[in-house]
Amino acid sequence: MIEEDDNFELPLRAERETLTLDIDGWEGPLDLLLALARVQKVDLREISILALVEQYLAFVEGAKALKLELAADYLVMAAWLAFLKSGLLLPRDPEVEPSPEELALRLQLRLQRLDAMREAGARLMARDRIGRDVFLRGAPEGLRVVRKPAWEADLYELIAAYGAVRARTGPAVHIVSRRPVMSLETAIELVSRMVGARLDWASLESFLPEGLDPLYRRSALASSFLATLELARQGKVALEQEAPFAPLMVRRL
Amino acid sequence: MIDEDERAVEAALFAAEASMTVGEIMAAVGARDVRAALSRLREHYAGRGVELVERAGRWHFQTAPDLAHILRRTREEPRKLSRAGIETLAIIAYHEPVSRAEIEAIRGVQISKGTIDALMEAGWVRPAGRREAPGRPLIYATTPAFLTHFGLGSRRDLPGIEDLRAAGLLDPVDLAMEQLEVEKDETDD
Amino acid sequence: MIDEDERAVEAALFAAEASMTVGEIMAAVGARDVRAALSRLREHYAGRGVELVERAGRWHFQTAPDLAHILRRTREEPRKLSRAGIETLAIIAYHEPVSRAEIEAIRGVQISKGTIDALMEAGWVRPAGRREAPGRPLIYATTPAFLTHFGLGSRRDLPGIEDLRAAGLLDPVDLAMEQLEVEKDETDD
Repeated sequence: MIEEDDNFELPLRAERETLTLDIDGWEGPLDLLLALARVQKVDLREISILALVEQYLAFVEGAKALKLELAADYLVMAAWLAFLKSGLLLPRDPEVEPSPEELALRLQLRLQRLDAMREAGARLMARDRIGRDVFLRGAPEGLRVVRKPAWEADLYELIAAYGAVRARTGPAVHIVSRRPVMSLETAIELVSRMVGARLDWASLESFLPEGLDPLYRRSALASSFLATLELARQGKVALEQEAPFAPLMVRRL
Repeated sequence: MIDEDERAVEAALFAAEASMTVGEIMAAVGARDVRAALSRLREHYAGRGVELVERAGRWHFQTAPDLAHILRRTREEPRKLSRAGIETLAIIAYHEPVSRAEIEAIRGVQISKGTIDALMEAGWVRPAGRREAPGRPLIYATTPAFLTHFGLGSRRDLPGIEDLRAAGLLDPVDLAMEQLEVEKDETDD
Repeated sequence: MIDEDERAVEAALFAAEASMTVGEIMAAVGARDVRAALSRLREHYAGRGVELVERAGRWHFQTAPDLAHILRRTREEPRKLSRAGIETLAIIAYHEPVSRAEIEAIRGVQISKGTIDALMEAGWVRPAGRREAPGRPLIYATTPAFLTHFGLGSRRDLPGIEDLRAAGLLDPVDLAMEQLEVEKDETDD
């Protein structure tokens, strides 16, 4: 990007009588066209597009003569302007849409829009800016917000906490309660017997005896599952399950 | 005579590290008639070395612009913008919300990656969603900090914006421009 | 009416990052009658929300001392007591007055310094003198605010050990041990 000095002002470029061939100074063909237009007339609504085209083409020719390397977009614009010029000069062909006059008008409008924004930018930069023209308080005390925790706890938490402390530190008496379990050996025996008694697929749960204590039933189910896996490994049963959590089906092999 | 509301608002704004909305001032000084106090304070400070100003709904004290020459002496310039940066900022401010392609269409050149980044870093420009158009391009708008920095009460205070709008120079980048691009491309072949 | 000297001095002091001597102000604003301007400014700001003050030959603006409460607001933020906090509070409530060492003996875990501080900050616990024992340790007790917060008429309303047992609050030994482990981890960091 081109760094401009800070008192960049719009008319500067236009005030020059002749244009130097400093391609680096132009931000593209539209920028160059705008500068040429401003040399021609201050009021962009009054410029002659034909004259502008001539100036641009002359500029590009000049650059070529000096063997300056022009960026491709400058040449593209030159070609388009040459096309526009011939359109403007030759007898009008009503078939061609849009008309050369309309294209010229659009170019003029485009230059006006760019010019408007360039001027707006300059006017923005010339405003009273904080830190350059106006200044904020140098050493503000600041509006401090002191955060004060509002502690929360309720009575249940309080007594539960005390209970936990006492339970934790009081003499602990550990009683290991005996839970009814089915051993793996028992389960293998059970499953082998049940499978042997049936020919078709049957769910694993159907092997468990009725009316078991719920805790013992859970243990029996877990052990029976292990048992079927073991039997399947030994090639004695086949297992099948249609979907996750569907009943596990068992059959003798 | 100065009243308590005015004193409180004056003290809060003096002490504040950033400009404040009426709501923030109210939160700081309690239930007071902040609006009335602000308007009396603004009047009181008018013409003094320090002024009370409102920017984008936020209030702050600042030194009077005509005293810049006294204060500037020892201070560094605020961030310098490239010419591309200035133009891009102007286009975003006057046309917002605007996409990168629309900025490029107005400037007639591609903008380098760093240009919008620098404006965002300065806190003057922010992404403002996407345009509901093919490609859903990101669109940009200015921030309250932009208005504050450039001393604008609101976007309506942008220099000459009404004249430009009346002249049709702020209309959405129109089809005519796109067509111009198409023509250019065709002659390119 | 404010004169130019006064405006310049006002702006210079407002924008200054530190208090300024008369010499420094003069260097900033140029050849002006700074002393006279300072004295008029001080008079002008007297009684306002902002004052111009001189300290050891240096001048600066500051907010009026009686408005300090505006500048320092307190905002309450609800916060849960940590497990260590609630246990410590419970032990103090059941055993008061009690020293820190005693609390630790009952809890079976050390308590960090912040724990009792938080309880005192909450207004639930107060120092209640010293134990007439070796080292004369500080002892703690609950406050009336503690009773109010927990809806207790007096400490006698706290359920006794037998009530706790009946409510099953003394049972979950393993669970309590697990929680203790977690809490140790928390206090570690």
